[in-house]
Amino acid sequence: MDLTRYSKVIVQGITEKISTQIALAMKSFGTNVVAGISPGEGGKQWHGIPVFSLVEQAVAKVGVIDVSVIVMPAYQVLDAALEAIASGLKQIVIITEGVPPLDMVKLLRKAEATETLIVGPNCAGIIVPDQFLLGTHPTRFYTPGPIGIISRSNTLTYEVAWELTKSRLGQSVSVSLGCDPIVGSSFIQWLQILDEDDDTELIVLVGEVGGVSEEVAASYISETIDKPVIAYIAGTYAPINKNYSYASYVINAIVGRKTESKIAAFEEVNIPVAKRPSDIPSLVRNSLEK
Amino acid sequence: MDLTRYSKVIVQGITEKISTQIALAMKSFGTNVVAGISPGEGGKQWHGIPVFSLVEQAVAKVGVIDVSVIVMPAYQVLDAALEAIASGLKQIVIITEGVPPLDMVKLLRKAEATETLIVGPNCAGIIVPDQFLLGTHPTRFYTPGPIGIISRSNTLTYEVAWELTKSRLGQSVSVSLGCDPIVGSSFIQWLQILDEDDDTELIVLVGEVGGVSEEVAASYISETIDKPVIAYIAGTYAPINKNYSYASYVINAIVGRKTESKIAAFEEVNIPVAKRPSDIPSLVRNSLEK
Amino acid sequence: MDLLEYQAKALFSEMGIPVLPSQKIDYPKDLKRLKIPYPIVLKSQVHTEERNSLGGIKFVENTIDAVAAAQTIFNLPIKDKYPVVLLAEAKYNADQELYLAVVLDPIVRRPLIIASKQGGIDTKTAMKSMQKVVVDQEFSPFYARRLMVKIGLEGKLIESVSYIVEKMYQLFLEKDLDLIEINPLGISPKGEVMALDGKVSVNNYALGRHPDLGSIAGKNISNNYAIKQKELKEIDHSSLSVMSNINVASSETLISDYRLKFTELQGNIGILCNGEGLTMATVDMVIQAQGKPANFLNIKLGDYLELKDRYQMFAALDLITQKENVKVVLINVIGIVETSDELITIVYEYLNKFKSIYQARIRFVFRLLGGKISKARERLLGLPVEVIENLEDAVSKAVSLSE
Amino acid sequence: MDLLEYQAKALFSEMGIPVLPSQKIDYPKDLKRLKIPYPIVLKSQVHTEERNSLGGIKFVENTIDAVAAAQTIFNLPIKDKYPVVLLAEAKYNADQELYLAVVLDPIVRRPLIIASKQGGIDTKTAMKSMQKVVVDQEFSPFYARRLMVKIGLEGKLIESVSYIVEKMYQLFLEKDLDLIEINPLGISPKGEVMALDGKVSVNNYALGRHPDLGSIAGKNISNNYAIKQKELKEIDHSSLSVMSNINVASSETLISDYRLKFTELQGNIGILCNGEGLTMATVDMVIQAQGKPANFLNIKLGDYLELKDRYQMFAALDLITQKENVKVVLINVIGIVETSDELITIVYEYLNKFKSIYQARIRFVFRLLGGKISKARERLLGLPVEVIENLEDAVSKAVSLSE
Repeated sequence: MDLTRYSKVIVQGITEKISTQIALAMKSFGTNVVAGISPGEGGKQWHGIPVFSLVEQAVAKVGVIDVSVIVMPAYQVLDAALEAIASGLKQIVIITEGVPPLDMVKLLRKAEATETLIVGPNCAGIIVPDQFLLGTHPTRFYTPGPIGIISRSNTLTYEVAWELTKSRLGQSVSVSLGCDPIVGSSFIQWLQILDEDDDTELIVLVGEVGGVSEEVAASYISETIDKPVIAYIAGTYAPINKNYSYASYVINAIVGRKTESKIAAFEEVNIPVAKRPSDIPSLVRNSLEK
Repeated sequence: MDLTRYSKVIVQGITEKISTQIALAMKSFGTNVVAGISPGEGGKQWHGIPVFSLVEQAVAKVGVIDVSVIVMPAYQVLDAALEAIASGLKQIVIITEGVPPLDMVKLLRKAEATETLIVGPNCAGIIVPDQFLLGTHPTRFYTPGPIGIISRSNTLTYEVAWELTKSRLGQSVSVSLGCDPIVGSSFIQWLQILDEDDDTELIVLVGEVGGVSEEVAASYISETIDKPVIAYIAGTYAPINKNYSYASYVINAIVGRKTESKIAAFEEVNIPVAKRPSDIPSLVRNSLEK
Repeated sequence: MDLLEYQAKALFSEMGIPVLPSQKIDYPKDLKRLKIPYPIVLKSQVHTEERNSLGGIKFVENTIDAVAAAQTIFNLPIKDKYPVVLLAEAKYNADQELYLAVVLDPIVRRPLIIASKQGGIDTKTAMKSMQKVVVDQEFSPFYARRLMVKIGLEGKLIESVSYIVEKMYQLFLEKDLDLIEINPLGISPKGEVMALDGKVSVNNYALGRHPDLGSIAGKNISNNYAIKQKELKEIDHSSLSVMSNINVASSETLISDYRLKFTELQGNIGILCNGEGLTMATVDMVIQAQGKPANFLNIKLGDYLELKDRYQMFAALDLITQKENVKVVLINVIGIVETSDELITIVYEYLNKFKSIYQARIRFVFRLLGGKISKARERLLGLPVEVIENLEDAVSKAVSLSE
Repeated sequence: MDLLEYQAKALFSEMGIPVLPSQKIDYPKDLKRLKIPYPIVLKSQVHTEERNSLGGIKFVENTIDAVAAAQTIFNLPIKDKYPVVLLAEAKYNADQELYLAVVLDPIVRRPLIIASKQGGIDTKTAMKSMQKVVVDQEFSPFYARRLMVKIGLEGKLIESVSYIVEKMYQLFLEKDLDLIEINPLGISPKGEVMALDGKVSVNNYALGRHPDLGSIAGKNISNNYAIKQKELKEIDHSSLSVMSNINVASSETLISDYRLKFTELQGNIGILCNGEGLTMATVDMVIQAQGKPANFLNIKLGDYLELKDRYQMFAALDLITQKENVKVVLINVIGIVETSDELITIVYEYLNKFKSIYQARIRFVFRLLGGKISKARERLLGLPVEVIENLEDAVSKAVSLSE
């Protein structure tokens, strides 16, 4: 992960009410928010943050920018992200919910070609406790420590973080990848990032039964991840209709994915699976003591 | 130039009458034509050339392919070229005339991203005398030797080659870049290629007054090309209306290009300029003797 | 949002995908003004797979038979749904039937084009011999040709069926679809192709930029979710009457939203959470503690997402509490700080206003983490609600109250 | 192929670019059924820059003045062209006028979006303060915003004018344009934008995939190249009569092709070559040898390009030889092997059939390189033509014959 508390961060869409709240929360947590972007409002100061009309103007003023946090209306997210990429940014966190999936496909083709990391959309983003926040994690649930969290949920991530924090198991990084069907970076990308992260000793992976990428992650972990991993999959008892749309029925039929086998997939490769959030701290301690 | 007589060549669109003529002429000159592509005709033999429905099938059969020569209907050229690129080809010669310019823009974005060399459209292609032919140069005008020819014309290139051949000045390579406004590779790219080509001692650059890239080439030559260059610009006496369309008026106005200054541009950087094709051999000899 | 066959075919036709001459039948008597020559096929316009096996498709040779068949189909519920419209279509003499579809793969995060030579009524058979091509980069027709070669087409069919896939992909992109399917694509003895049946699912997120599809969506919802809407109206009258404040347009989103997230079960604990993962986790925990969920509902509440519609929250509480079997409602909300005051107020108003109705029957457990819990306790004092911060405790409490 | 203002505006309107209410006027009396309130502006629909300074635009306040003004404009040639249609348009109160365009740059091989704050009637002034942005990768609206910031727009105008550029770009792509220009884009005191005048040039190569534009093109050609067509018809009657065999559709391409490549001059040597570069080189050499070209024409003939239309070659020879001043015709053809027999036959037939007309007046020099020169010599023996292989010799011969 190419991010530190000194990484330069911009917020695209800063002058909307929600975006401003997010930017200020990030800043007050210590994140180095160097600029906000809002076309037509360039030149202003917004709660102490300089505003530019274009990303390239911000780059011209403050130099290379490391991350953009995008909080734009859903149909403007693709353009905002492409603008950030065209201005040389290599890491983008999209908070906005409701980005059309085919906009994400376009964005991901470009992101892959330019080696840009996309987190989200519809995500709480990245938090490194006591260091910086890129997104909307409520900071009070976190405390620094050696546990990395990777999750497809937002609020459930907070629950897991809070269980760890209550048990005095601090976190190195917590990343919420986004709750939408098509998200920018996958479990696998982040398993790799946290496997290489010096501050992370153990990874907690929080999945959902409705999701589709967890079992892919299970085999990946067994093959390439050296650090211990604990999995927690919500919805294993809940009677959830996994194929609620015809489109997902077709997809599952053609690619032969079985959502039922998720927990088995982890257990097969000896990854401990928590039954509930409050199980996680003891599983973590067991793994760390080994 | 990453091409030899052993380079594997396919012809896309092989079963059309014109394409077949071109393929057979190439083959009889010694070009290693390994396959033809024609959807729906895969599995046939066409005048001794195996035909495949897809480029990837040809690759599966004969291994990495070096060049595709595309002779498809104009509106199918973009797709054919993208198919070739997706199958790993790095060099494409487009013979077809009438490819819509915005198709070329799309293709060139992809070609640049994948480092694919595109020659054409509407070009006679590449000939290395006595070695191989990728396109439609009439082979009888050529003979092997140390002179490279780069041209935006087709028939005028033959005239120049014939003048050289008559004067016992053989050619290392002759490339016709294409007569359409938007072509895949530029004078500059080919100046660079021929500057690095061991068999080329001197480069003849054949331009037209109506063209726009010749003066860009002049300054490039003076800055980076080590080998001697002779220029010939057709149309300097002819009363040609250079800005016949409003679009080119606007373009010239906005980018400040002066087509009149072409010969001056070459003379300024001490590149000899031929007044007529028959001048070229003596200018070449002068330059080579220096 | 799924389109009905006749709506899908209208899009096909606009795009240049060949479809048979057809006519929309709103009433059996419309068949008397039929412009297509007999024999024709009458098809129930419902969203289900088993339309044919359940009798929703009939071939008829003349007007008398057609009117009778139409009456039968209009009165035939298919998986609980009555058709509002039938489609009358010319017959087609297909030599061969293919399956074609474009769909988005959430793992590879690219569209797939898929095809099978075993097209026809039975999708499952088609699935067995299905081939796929990932549209890795921007679409170009060669992707379609690759697929055609994979399923073993030959000769001119490679290009003619590729052309249909190309047009399908174009629709997929232009209209932001989740799925476009032609099954079967009929191929005549002469090699002509014809889309005989089709499915189109529109992505809900993108509906806002396709007003044409939005209006179709509105129509389908009012037709097909009629039962659901009826249910909601009953709630209106019996309890909060909030739904009547919501105009048609917004109630649609509301309902289609609930349709995805609201699940009804047989137990006695209603569960309302913010966030899908949290909802599933909470339901898991209730079941693990031997509790029986009556339903569960995920409602979006976050620190930065405005609680913009109080009515929506009221409606959500209504949905959870409506059924006779609900004894306990567990509200589990986490991570809202800025908006917790507002949520507390809503819960306060909801419980207060309807104390008389619910006090006897339903107890509430309100789990609030990261909000102002002491303020909640203070404000909700005297109402039938327990405010608890710890999730395990809240679940235990809800389960014990339900016993 | 250039569209007229009213045609361009119809495209703008389809795309959602705001244009004023307007009405096409075919005859002055149409103004009596005008649906737009006065005052209006009447504009001559011709393809030229100086329409305003030459009197092609008039403001009128009532019907009587409007009819009179329309009669004047219909009878006013602008650079030799009479309008076939006028456009009547509402007046607009613009506070500020911008220049906007999208055009393809052949050097960087990418579209450029360009803008100037000095929009208005005088394009040259606009050009001076022009800014450009290269659309390097696939277009996204940020390219337009960059341009707006470059020309110094501020506030809400950045997004509202960007939106217009976005729509212009979309048209540029969808319709395969060479150019789309709005000049001026009027901005009202309230900040509303309006396309007050516009130009659209369609790429000729792409016309075949835009049948809608193709039909507009046909109309414009028949209107605007009326003079050219008349000339061609005269040739028909006086000599070959080949043009009458060509239907309207193909004569358009032919004419628009000639319009690009056929140039008439004051000399006495007609020049016909295959290839543009070769044509220019040949003309240069004739001039260098003190010869005086009467005209020059580039016709496509190659080894692999079929000589598919003999009529086209006949028409080309006709164009070259038609004028009284032509004394010598120099045909310079190179690199055709497969098709040289056919060319020789055409030249043979042409010269033979019309020997009686031309023998006295015109001598031919036929330079053929790479074809069957001895066969040509043999076949054309006795006709008024010299067959020569060497270009220098052919040029010398042509010049000496012309003296």
